[in-house]
Amino acid sequence: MDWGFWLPQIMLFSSLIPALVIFLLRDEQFWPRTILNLSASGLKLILAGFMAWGVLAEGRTYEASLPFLHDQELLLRVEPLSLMLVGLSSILWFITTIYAIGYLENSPHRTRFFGFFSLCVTATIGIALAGNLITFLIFYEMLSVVTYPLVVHRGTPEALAAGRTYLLYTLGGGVLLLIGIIWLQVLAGPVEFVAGGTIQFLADDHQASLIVIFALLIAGLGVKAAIVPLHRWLPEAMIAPAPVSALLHAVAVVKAGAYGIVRVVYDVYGLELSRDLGVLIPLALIASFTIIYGSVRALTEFDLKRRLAYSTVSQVSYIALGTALIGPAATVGATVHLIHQGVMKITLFFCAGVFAEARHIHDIREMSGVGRSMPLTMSAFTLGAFGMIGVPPLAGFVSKWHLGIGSLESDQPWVIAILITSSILNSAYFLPIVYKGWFGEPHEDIEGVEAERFQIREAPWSLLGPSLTTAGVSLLAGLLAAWIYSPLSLAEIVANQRIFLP
Amino acid sequence: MTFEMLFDVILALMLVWLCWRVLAAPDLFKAVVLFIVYGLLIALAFVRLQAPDIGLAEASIGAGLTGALMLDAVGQMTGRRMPWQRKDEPDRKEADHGQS
Amino acid sequence: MDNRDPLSNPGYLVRILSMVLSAGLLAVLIAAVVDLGDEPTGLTARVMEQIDQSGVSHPPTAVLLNFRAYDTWLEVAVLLLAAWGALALRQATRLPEQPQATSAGPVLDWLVRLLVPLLIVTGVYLLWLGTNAPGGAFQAGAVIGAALVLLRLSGYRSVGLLDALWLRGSLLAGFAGFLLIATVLFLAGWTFLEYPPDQAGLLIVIIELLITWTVAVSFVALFVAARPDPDDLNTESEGGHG
Amino acid sequence: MSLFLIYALAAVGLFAICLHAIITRSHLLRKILALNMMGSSVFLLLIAIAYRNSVEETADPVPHAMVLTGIVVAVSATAFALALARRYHAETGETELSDGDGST
Amino acid sequence: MIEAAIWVILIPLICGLAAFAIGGRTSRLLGLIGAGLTTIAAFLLVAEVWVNGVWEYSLGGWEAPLGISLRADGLSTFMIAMTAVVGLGISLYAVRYFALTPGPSPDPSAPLRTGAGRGEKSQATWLPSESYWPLWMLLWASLNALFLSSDIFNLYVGLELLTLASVALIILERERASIIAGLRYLLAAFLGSMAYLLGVALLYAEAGVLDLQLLADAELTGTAVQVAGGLMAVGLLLKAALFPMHFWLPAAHSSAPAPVSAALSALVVKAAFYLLIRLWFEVFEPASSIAVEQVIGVLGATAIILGSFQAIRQARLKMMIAYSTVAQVGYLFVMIPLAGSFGDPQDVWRFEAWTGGLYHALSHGFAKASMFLAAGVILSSLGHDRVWNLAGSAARFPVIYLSFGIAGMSLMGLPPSAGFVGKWLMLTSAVESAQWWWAVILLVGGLLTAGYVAIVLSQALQRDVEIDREPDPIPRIMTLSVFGLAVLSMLLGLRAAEPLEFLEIGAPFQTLITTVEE
Repeated sequence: MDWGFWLPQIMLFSSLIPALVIFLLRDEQFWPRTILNLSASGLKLILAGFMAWGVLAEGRTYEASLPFLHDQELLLRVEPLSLMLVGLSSILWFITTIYAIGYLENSPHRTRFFGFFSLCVTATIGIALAGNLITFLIFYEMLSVVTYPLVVHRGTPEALAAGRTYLLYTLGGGVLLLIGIIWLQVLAGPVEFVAGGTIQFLADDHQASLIVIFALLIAGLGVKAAIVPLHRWLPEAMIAPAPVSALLHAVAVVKAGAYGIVRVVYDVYGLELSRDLGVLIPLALIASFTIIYGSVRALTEFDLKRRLAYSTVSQVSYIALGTALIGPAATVGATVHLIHQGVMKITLFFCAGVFAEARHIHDIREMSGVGRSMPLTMSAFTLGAFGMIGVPPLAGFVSKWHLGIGSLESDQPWVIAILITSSILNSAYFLPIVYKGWFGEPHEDIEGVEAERFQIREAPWSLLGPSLTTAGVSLLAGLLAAWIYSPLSLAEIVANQRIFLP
Repeated sequence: MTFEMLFDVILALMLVWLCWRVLAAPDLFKAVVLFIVYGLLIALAFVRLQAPDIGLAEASIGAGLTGALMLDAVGQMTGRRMPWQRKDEPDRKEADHGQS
Repeated sequence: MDNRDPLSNPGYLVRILSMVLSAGLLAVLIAAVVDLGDEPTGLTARVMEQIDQSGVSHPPTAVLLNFRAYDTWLEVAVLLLAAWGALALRQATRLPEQPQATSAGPVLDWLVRLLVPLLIVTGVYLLWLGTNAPGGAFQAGAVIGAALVLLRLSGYRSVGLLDALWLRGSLLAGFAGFLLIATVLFLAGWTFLEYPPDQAGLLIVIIELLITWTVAVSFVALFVAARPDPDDLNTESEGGHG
Repeated sequence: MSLFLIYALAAVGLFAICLHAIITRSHLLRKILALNMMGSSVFLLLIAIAYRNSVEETADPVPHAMVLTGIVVAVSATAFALALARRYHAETGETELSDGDGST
Repeated sequence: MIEAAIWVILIPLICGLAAFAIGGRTSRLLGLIGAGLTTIAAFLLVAEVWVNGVWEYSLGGWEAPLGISLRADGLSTFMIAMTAVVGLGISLYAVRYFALTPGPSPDPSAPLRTGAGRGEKSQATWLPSESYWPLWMLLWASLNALFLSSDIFNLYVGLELLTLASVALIILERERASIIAGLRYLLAAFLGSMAYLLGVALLYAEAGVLDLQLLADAELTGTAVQVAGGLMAVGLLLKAALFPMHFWLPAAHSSAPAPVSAALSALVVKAAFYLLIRLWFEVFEPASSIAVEQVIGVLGATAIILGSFQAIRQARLKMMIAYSTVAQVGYLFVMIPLAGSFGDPQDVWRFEAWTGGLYHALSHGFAKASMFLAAGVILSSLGHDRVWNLAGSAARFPVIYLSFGIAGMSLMGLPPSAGFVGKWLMLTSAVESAQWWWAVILLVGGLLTAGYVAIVLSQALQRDVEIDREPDPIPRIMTLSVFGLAVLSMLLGLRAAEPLEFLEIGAPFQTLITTVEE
């Protein structure tokens, strides 16, 4: 059978079918569920690797199109840009599954959790592989519905309130996206993602409606990308268990929004048309405002996860900012940040989860001296924090560096000012935590006798392992950026397809 | 305006007037009786319109059976028996209905 | 009660509104009727052409039992459903006799003795007449039904004779008979509800007979089942957990 | 003023009166009564149409069949409605549907 | 070639009558056999129509104007197939439903009540579990008869049969609430039928024929036809419970037993909608005007808004779902102005709106049946269905609430459900015909639906600390049917190409469809 047609679908089914099977298992059937989870995520990892090798090394095309309506079709296509998100989510899903198994040792409703967990990944993979607007919309909306039970997993009134806000924002965004896509498809017929944009022919007589459609699309995607006026659901969704806030709210859901913006700007409108319509400047302004606002708000938060949430709000807008700048380096910076931010942020959330689970630490002020008793977790946290700030050898620096060059190429120097201030703000809200963690006096109330306090008591390996691996990956992504299979080179291939590097 | 035409006009007007009387009659029993008369007049109108068998059907079913059902219902609805009394004298209620 | 302030009492407002609505509807209907005009448009001529193959000579019976037999079939189903619904509501599986004093009064006695045989004879006559003159299954059924109701009211034994199975059987007779004949013919290759030309008349009479019996028993069942059963009522005030 | 028109107008008038009664009367029996008379008025219109469509003295049999079917259907529905109404009355003692706003 | 369409009507009738005659426990077996065979026959009909197009059949061998003819085109077979699948799900559910609920009916051992007389003992009285099956089979048969018949008077008799069967089913357990609801439904439906019949009389007087196809070819116009159309429309709108004539629906659909309310909301309401669509776009097409279509649309929009608000306000789960039906019916009628003659009547988007509305009807059928069946399980297991104290029940019936969620998704029109396909088509046609206000209504309606679905789910997902025990033992077949119907409404969303193509067979917009083809 021709792999081109079946491989993308196997990618989807490799987490859809396990999800349905998990729903039938009972909570106490630990081993069957764990084996199913791990084998499914492992299979997905291998397939992603195989496809990456196929597309990059041999230039093969994997494309599956299924009839949906008489003029629409469900199109799954694997190309460098989709590979980035596919790679990111399959790697991180594998790691987060291990983390989640450890984290939810004996909590109730694990069947429900893991079932919806794999459905979320199916949706994310679907978003990554979507070849046209309608497929993207289907998986985009599926993602918002499937994550709701995870947000309200704990069943407490606060979780339900957070769930309600989450639904309100995501469904509202979904409606804007739906009407935007329909309006666009009425004008331009079925819209496929083609590097460089496909709807240039509408430019002359549909000027006004194209701008309004762009606004609708970006607003719909902006909800998930947590752009400022639409970001309130993200900090509240931190009520969810750590694996959920780690993979979903820091990586999958937020990335879906950012990925959507990248697709719309590059593969639907195309850079030139967006510039002629003059929509890029407002996008850049909003993104910059979000970056600053997110960092400032993070300063005021003392709950660790909420601070990380606001940091995500600001970091994701780097991607939006990058897409809004016309310059090859900015595109590279934006697309590479897709991966870097994911890896770094998930490390921080893993560590936050470990602190909460092992030490019941939720507040930053309680973290003083944690480094002494949990050195490995603290070092992973430090690596992640430095990456966020953009300290040179780490991944964060690579993307910020490219964004800086990009802003110069598109002669908008004020962007550099934004980047610098945000880096300063990042360090303002991360460094105190790191300092207090390593050099602060351990609190008296950490149970145990005097000698206890300095004795190393790490979290169990199932939680520690994932945190360290993702920290290591963020370090390698920075160090080996030049390597041909690194996220940076992948980003350069993506940028090449869309803008002709001088 | 031949003689039959006059008869038909009168019959039509009577029908309309009777219908109004049935629906506006204060006493329910009187209304049902007038309803039966209305049914018969409708049957007569059918015969005038060359539909004798349908007239017969309307008379026997429309006026006859429906009228009987209505009378029986009126008997219960306006009869002396109230629901809370039904426990102690169900038989008497059945028997005396025939005469009301 | 003329002291009601016209607008405050909702009843009054509704009365005005419905009067306006009915008057408007009347005007519209009159316009439609006038617009219909006087020239004939119906299917009379077409029925006249085909009447001789229908097995009966009286046009309405032909239309009722042959050309549009499907309508009549469903209509008997409606009657069956109504009778059955009323019986189920009343939890009555049969219609036992009332313990009636035999002497229900001399005048009624005499009237019953005279009327019932007359009604039954006319009923059968109407049934037989139906094939070629005004008459038919439903009218006959209604007349016989009236006779049975009269017997029941005056305390004589009538439908009570039928035990549960017989009652269900007779309620079903009309519809099931029609269904049986039609299905057998359909399996034999005829189009559904089509009678073979030579036996059309015979089949129609059989069906009419069944329908008359069903209509008669259904009418009595409807009449008896309309009365609520005193001890099956919901006693609790609130409407149950429904 | 043909015979058809007389009875057709009468039928239409009866229909309107019955509609008014159904909406305004809240007593269940009166509603069922009005519904029945409304049915008879429609049948009168049908028979008038049959008369209009008659071809040398034989009226149109199709409306006749329709009316016969209609009469039996009307009586079945009325009987069932009466059974329900009487059961309702026996249980609650009321003769009107509780929050029945003006319309049925 | 066996005439599958005839068997689709015959089988449920035969099984229903046999179940009525024999009664007792065998009625359930007969009911199941009937359900299975009818579904097979329905899909044989689908295959037949798919292969050789529109199927026509003149009953009794008499040609159209004189005799009654049956017609199975894409639309009617689509509805028959929906009725078959939903009906099969409901039948499987009902097998164990009546055993579950401690109905008010006496257990057989109690002293038998034999009506007024004191005669000798007679067999058991009409237990709901036994008298459900014959009535359900007759309801199913009348639905199939309605979908197939193409004679306007025969449709009247079919509608009456449907109404009486529905009322008999509503009052199955003879509780006061259902008797009141049944009575109000019967009176409303009776009035609707009278209006419809008067319309039929006027139409027959004008055209002289009763057959739908001949009426459609006659291109009737004139005041009598318009008045007839108006009356028939009002009669059918009353039966389809479009706002403001929806007063009877909530009580009737919520006080009936669960399988009955599922059948009423998913199927019976659709029959009246189907008839109105067929009459509106085939017979009364030339006589209808833009103004009338917009009025119907406005009624639909008000139904969506008010119905959803009422649903959000309800304290009882079944009442909430019943009001959701009122709102979703509003959705269906918003299709009329979209597929109407607004702007250039030759445009292709009219056909898209038409298929979109019908696909929404299909998705509503599956989703609403699954929701009512789920509510039935919740009501019978918890003993109550008060929405605000469902806490912890998601732990006790996980699959039931999962199906409720999936069905909710389909009602909201979220991808990948069938509701999304319907909503997508209707929105596309709204945008193409520049009727923006309908697009806004459709979107707002989706959000409002999300409102009450989220309320139920959030209440159920709330952890009830005391009773955090294992899921209750619900008969597996009931969970299967609830989950099956919900998943079907999802799968139809993924694979919508074939059903939509199926709808094109014999659709009223033949000229437009050719433009869609190339």
